[in-house]
Amino acid sequence: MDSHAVATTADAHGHEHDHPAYLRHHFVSYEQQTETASFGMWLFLLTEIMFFGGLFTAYLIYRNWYYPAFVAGSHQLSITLGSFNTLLLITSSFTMAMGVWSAETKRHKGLVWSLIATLILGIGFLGIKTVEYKEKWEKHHIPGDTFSVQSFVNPSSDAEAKAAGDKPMGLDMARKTEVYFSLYFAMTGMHALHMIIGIALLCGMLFKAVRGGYMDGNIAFVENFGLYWHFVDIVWIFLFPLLYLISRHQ
Amino acid sequence: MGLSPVLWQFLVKWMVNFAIIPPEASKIASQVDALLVFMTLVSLVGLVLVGLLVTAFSILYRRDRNPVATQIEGSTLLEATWTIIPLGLFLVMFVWGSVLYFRIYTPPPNAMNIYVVGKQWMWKAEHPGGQHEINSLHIPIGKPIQLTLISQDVFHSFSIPAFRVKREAIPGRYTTVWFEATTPGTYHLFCTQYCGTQHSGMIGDIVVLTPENYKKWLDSSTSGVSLAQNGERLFASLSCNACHNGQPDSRGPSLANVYGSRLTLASGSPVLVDEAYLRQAILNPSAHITQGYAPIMPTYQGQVSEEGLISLVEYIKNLSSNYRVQQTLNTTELLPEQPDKVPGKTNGAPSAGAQGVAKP
Amino acid sequence: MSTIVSLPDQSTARVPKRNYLTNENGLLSWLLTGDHKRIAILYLISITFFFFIGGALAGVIRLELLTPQSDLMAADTYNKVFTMHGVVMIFLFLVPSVPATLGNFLIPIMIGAKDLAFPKINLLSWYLYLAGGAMTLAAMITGGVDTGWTFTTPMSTHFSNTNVITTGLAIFVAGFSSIFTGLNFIVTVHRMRAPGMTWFKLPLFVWAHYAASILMVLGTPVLAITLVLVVLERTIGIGVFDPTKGGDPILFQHLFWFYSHPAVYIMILPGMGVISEVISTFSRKRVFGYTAVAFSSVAIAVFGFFVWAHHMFIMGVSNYAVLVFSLLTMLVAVPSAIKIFNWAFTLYKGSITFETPMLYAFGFMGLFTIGGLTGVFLGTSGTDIHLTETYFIVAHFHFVMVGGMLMAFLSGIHFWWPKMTGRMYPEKISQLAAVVTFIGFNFTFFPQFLLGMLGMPRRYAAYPAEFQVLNVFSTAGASILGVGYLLPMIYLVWSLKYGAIAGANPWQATGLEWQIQSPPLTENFTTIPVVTQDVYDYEWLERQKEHEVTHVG
Amino acid sequence: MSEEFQNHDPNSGHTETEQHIVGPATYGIIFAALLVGTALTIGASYLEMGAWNPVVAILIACIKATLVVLFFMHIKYSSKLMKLTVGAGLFTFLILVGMSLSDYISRAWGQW
Ligand code: HEA
Ligand code: HEA
Ligand code: HEC
Ligand code: CUA
Ligand SMILES: [Cu+2]
Repeated sequence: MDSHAVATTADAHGHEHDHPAYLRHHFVSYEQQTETASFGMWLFLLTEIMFFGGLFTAYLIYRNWYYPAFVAGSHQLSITLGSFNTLLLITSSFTMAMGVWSAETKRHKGLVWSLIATLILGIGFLGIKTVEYKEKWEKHHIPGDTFSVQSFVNPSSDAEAKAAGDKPMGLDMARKTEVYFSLYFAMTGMHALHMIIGIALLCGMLFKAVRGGYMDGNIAFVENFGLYWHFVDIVWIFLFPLLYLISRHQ
Repeated sequence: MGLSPVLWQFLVKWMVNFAIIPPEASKIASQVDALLVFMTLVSLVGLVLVGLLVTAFSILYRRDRNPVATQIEGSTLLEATWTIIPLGLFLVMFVWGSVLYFRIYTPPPNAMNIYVVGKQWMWKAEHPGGQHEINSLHIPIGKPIQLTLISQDVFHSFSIPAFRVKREAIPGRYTTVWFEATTPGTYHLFCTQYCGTQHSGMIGDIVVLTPENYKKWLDSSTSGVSLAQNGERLFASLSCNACHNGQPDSRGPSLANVYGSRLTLASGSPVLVDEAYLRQAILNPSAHITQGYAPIMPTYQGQVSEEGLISLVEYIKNLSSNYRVQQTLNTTELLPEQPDKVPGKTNGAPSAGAQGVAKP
Repeated sequence: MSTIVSLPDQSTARVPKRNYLTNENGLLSWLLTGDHKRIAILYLISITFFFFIGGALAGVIRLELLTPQSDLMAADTYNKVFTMHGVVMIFLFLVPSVPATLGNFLIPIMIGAKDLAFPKINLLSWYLYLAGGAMTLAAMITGGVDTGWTFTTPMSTHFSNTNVITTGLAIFVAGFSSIFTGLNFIVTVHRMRAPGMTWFKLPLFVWAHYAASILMVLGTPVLAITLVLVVLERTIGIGVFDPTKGGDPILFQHLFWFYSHPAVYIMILPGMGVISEVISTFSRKRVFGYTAVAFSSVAIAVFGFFVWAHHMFIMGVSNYAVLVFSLLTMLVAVPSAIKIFNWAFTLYKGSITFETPMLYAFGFMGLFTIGGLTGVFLGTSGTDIHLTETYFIVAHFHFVMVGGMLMAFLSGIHFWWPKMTGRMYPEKISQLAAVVTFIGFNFTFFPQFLLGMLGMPRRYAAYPAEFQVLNVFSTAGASILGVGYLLPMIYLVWSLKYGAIAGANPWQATGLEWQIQSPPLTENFTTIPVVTQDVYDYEWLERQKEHEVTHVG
Repeated sequence: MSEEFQNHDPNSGHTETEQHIVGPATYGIIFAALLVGTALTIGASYLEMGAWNPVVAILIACIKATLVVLFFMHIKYSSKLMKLTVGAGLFTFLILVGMSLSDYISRAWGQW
């Protein structure tokens, strides 16, 4: 019974070595456990890529079909708010990265403050998003029964369209802006949903960090949350030019 | 004890009528069947081969006969063989099948066009002469026939097993298929794409007639107004001729001979004007601006039904000079009131002045 | 006929007292378990439940089709029945069938690990599955759905007034269960292998699951977002798939089949893994061309992503795209052919016995070959025009899914039953069941090929009278098939109490799972094994014989 | 996804590699680069470049995303397996988008 897999001894758990309390029983070492967790996280992010992939496919097709509608729709979005939000999100990604670094180097204060900053920036992002959504709601740009093409067939009636110098659009093309806004809401909505989930997790993590958590070297959660947060950031890095910046010169 | 009489009756009927392939009633059918037979043979060979190997080895090397197995790693040569041979056979099928596919979906230029509109749950065919029929299609033998299909609601699929053809009717887009019937008779027409409650009721007959009988049928079921004539009325009543009047100063381009030509769009890309393009030009004009014209044409979305569009398309297709348009222009008020002849066997399709204006 | 079964002396043998089943007691110890083996059992019970629901619905379908008219029920009801049959069978039975039960149970043991990488996620995936199942049942009870399992738009978004939303969300939730299972497997295979367990010492079962997991992880999310869009379209009326708003209904098909074609390989690959193990064991031989079989699994997984539009040949995709997708379909068929021939040649110079798992495996080989080759008929664009949307397709996919995967599932359940429960199933009656299933199956589904050739459309509640004879055959066959499936249900339960004690390795198989006691301990291995022997190393096993396996509990 | 078995670690049950810690300096530089990238995208969208506008926008976004993946997400310092995993995700994503688009693009070529 030397080198093969036969259960011979009754020593069920093999507690001969001393391992940290957070090492799960089925792992050999802590390295194995963290590597496993981060690999799992990355696979999860792959599913997220594919999840957004469906939306991006739809976006690319309709953008090519209904380019004028997409331009006009895009002019309805505020570049200022969009850019500011991009700034917030990138900064939050940075603070999150700093948070991971603080945890790695066991800086308690650093971790707590980084997480707080990330939290505030994330909430700020959602706040601005809400403002933007609200404006769409008021202008009847939410797809569905109440959708109105007024801003596009008659741009002079609409401040944003006028500012962007839009020309009146044929009714048929104007109606296609509904496709644009469908995608806008589907994509930013899914993104916002991910932000909300992220913020919920962040709160829990902050709570633990404040009470001295993550200082014992068991920082897999912080690292993996960081991956998630950066991923959400990347999605936005693409959404911003695709949705806000279609043909601003005109 | 014997078989129950009911079952017996079945079996007899079955033995008498046993068929594994529907009748071959179109030119393409025998070609498709040739490929089917080829594939069946290859498959049988493959299946028998696998079956033989398994059975033979099971007999030869069962434990009773061969108590100790001989370990074999594998054999690159053998494995290459059974990679390459099936691959080769599959590729033959692919090439052969693709040739057929392109043949079935590329109508010859001289084909006679019949429009088919699918809706929950019936098929409506519109012959160029204005004959409408529902859940049936009368066609002559010996003449290539192209179907231009569209659906008014969900996906349907126009399937004629005896012809080995089938094509999806898609909402919002024309699709085409063609065939040339060879044998007079009545064949099944099925809707094969699941389309809701009465999907299995969306069936009908394909009636293949000799040319003489077809002519008789045409005459007996004509409503007196051809598709193009109906289109002409629509053209007038929707005031298309306000812009497309062929005058040098007209706001819209002349539509005479536009069908089949190549236009250059404002974006610079060329397009071939076919039925689908004409339909799009009416519904989504601003997506297809012709070079040199302002995007002023209004959309007719929601104002014309699919049947109406078909009439308009057919009218524009047949427009070889602007003479008719100008005539229409002068008599706009009169035309829509033109009395209808009593429709023949049009299955009670309503016959207003110009058919196809969408009801509010 | 001789047999390789070697059971311990029944008069002295006992099922080990300490094992994963007896380790803890009480309902909660099951509902909160992190043990992959217990979760596998939970899955086994739930998928069996759904299989019988799906099977009952199939029975209703066949009864309705006994006569040409829709006399048993209204067309509407029929539509709901086959939709539910498809949804339940695919998402709640076949997709989780082998991976979530046998895969869950065996993968950690086969690679010498104590558990899957993420036990809690594994449990979560079962709860998600249950939630999805419950929602499906709720949708079914409160009026059903009538869109077909393919949810074709705009039918599903605007024209059906049934429970599309509930069902869509149910599949969404069940989809995440499948994603988590796949994710867990990939991580486990990469990270948890025992020392010495290299990639090419992995059993082919593990390779097959690894390949299927790739498909689950990368394919399922696309279905998820597609369903979300369908639900949004129904609720608030966004216009991504709506032709009246400028959306393209064909885009839905692209996205749906981007998942659902790979999904058919999710459904078959784990079954192929089972067949590799079974054929090797009962012919006492290493699988012929191990590497080729392993790589062909991965090739199927990778190429599986390139062929989805072969479900849309007549739906208005561009003809050039048809050309490309048809060609790629031919390519993806080849790795399956490789596997079939490699299995056949595994028998060559083997020492073959014919226990139940092997009979099912033979059934698999024959039926899957037929199903696969008729798949090639459909992948050939010219003939697909005639055959698509007819009973030919119905026959094709039942041959691969029922004749292929279900046979493989039954094969695997019988094969590993002694390991999972510590007891043998009764051999004679189970061989009978295997034969009955095979006969019933052919009776049920072979006539459907003929029906399809003749042009009978699928999803028809009523059909022209001339098709009746073949339909009667099919219905008659289905009743035989039903008996064939009920039998194992009965005798397997019976064997839990009365079956012979199996001992650790009744089949004299080489996998690591056979080297530990049956049923295994909760922690699988008391010490992590160091793997030195090769995979399917029967000589190593012979050498081991003298150290007869003992049990711990 | 499919290739990683070729360069596996036979002892992957015991990966003992010490984790590389990325420090604030790197993060700072990347952060700055991302800000610059954002500014560039916005600027570029006001320039008239015809068909190049979307290309430039996507290109900058890709660069930004790559930076985030490599440094914020530590892929530059991770094992080959991780790199392959990211690559596999990207590849499948491109298959989904690319092969779907191939249908839409080639629809315009012929009468179909
Ligand atoms: C387990 C599930 C499963 C599997 C494994 C397969 C495998 C295959 N399927 Fe199937 N398929 C389905 C489940 C499956 N399918 C389902 C559910 C549908 C219908 C969905 C719906 O519309 O509801 C469907 C529909 C479907 C279609 C769409 C038809 C249509 O809608 O018009 C096509 C078209 O190409 C197709 C093709 C194939 C091919 C080429 C394979 C190949 O992978 C098969 C490869 C195998 C072999 C080829 C056999 C082995 C070969 C040999 C032993 C060699 C023989 C020797 C010689 C040739 C010498 N399938
Ligand atoms: C894993 C997948 C799977 C499995 C196992 C099966 C199993 C069976 N299927 Fe199914 N089937 C599908 C997947 C599957 N099917 C799918 C995806 C569709 C397409 C749906 C769609 O179009 O949307 C379909 C469609 C489909 C149709 C076509 C319907 C139509 O297009 O109109 C038919 C018709 O014969 C059919 C029959 C059967 C039969 C006879 C079985 C038999 O193998 C089942 C045998 C099992 C039993 C008979 C159970 C035994 C136990 C009992 C019977 C308990 C008794 C209890 C009571 C009666 C209360 N199936
Ligand atoms: C207000 C004027 C106007 C009216 C009314 C109008 N059109 Fe047009 N139409 C145009 C102009 C301008 C173009 C060219 C620019 C474009 O393609 O949009 C055009 C283009 C077309 C084309 C594309 C062919 C080509 O050469 O570009 C078709 C077909 C067409 N119109 C049909 C119709 C039909 C049918 C109607 C009535 C139902 C109609 N039009 C009503 C102005 C009009
Ligand atoms: Cu129309 Cu089915
Ligand atoms: Cu497929």
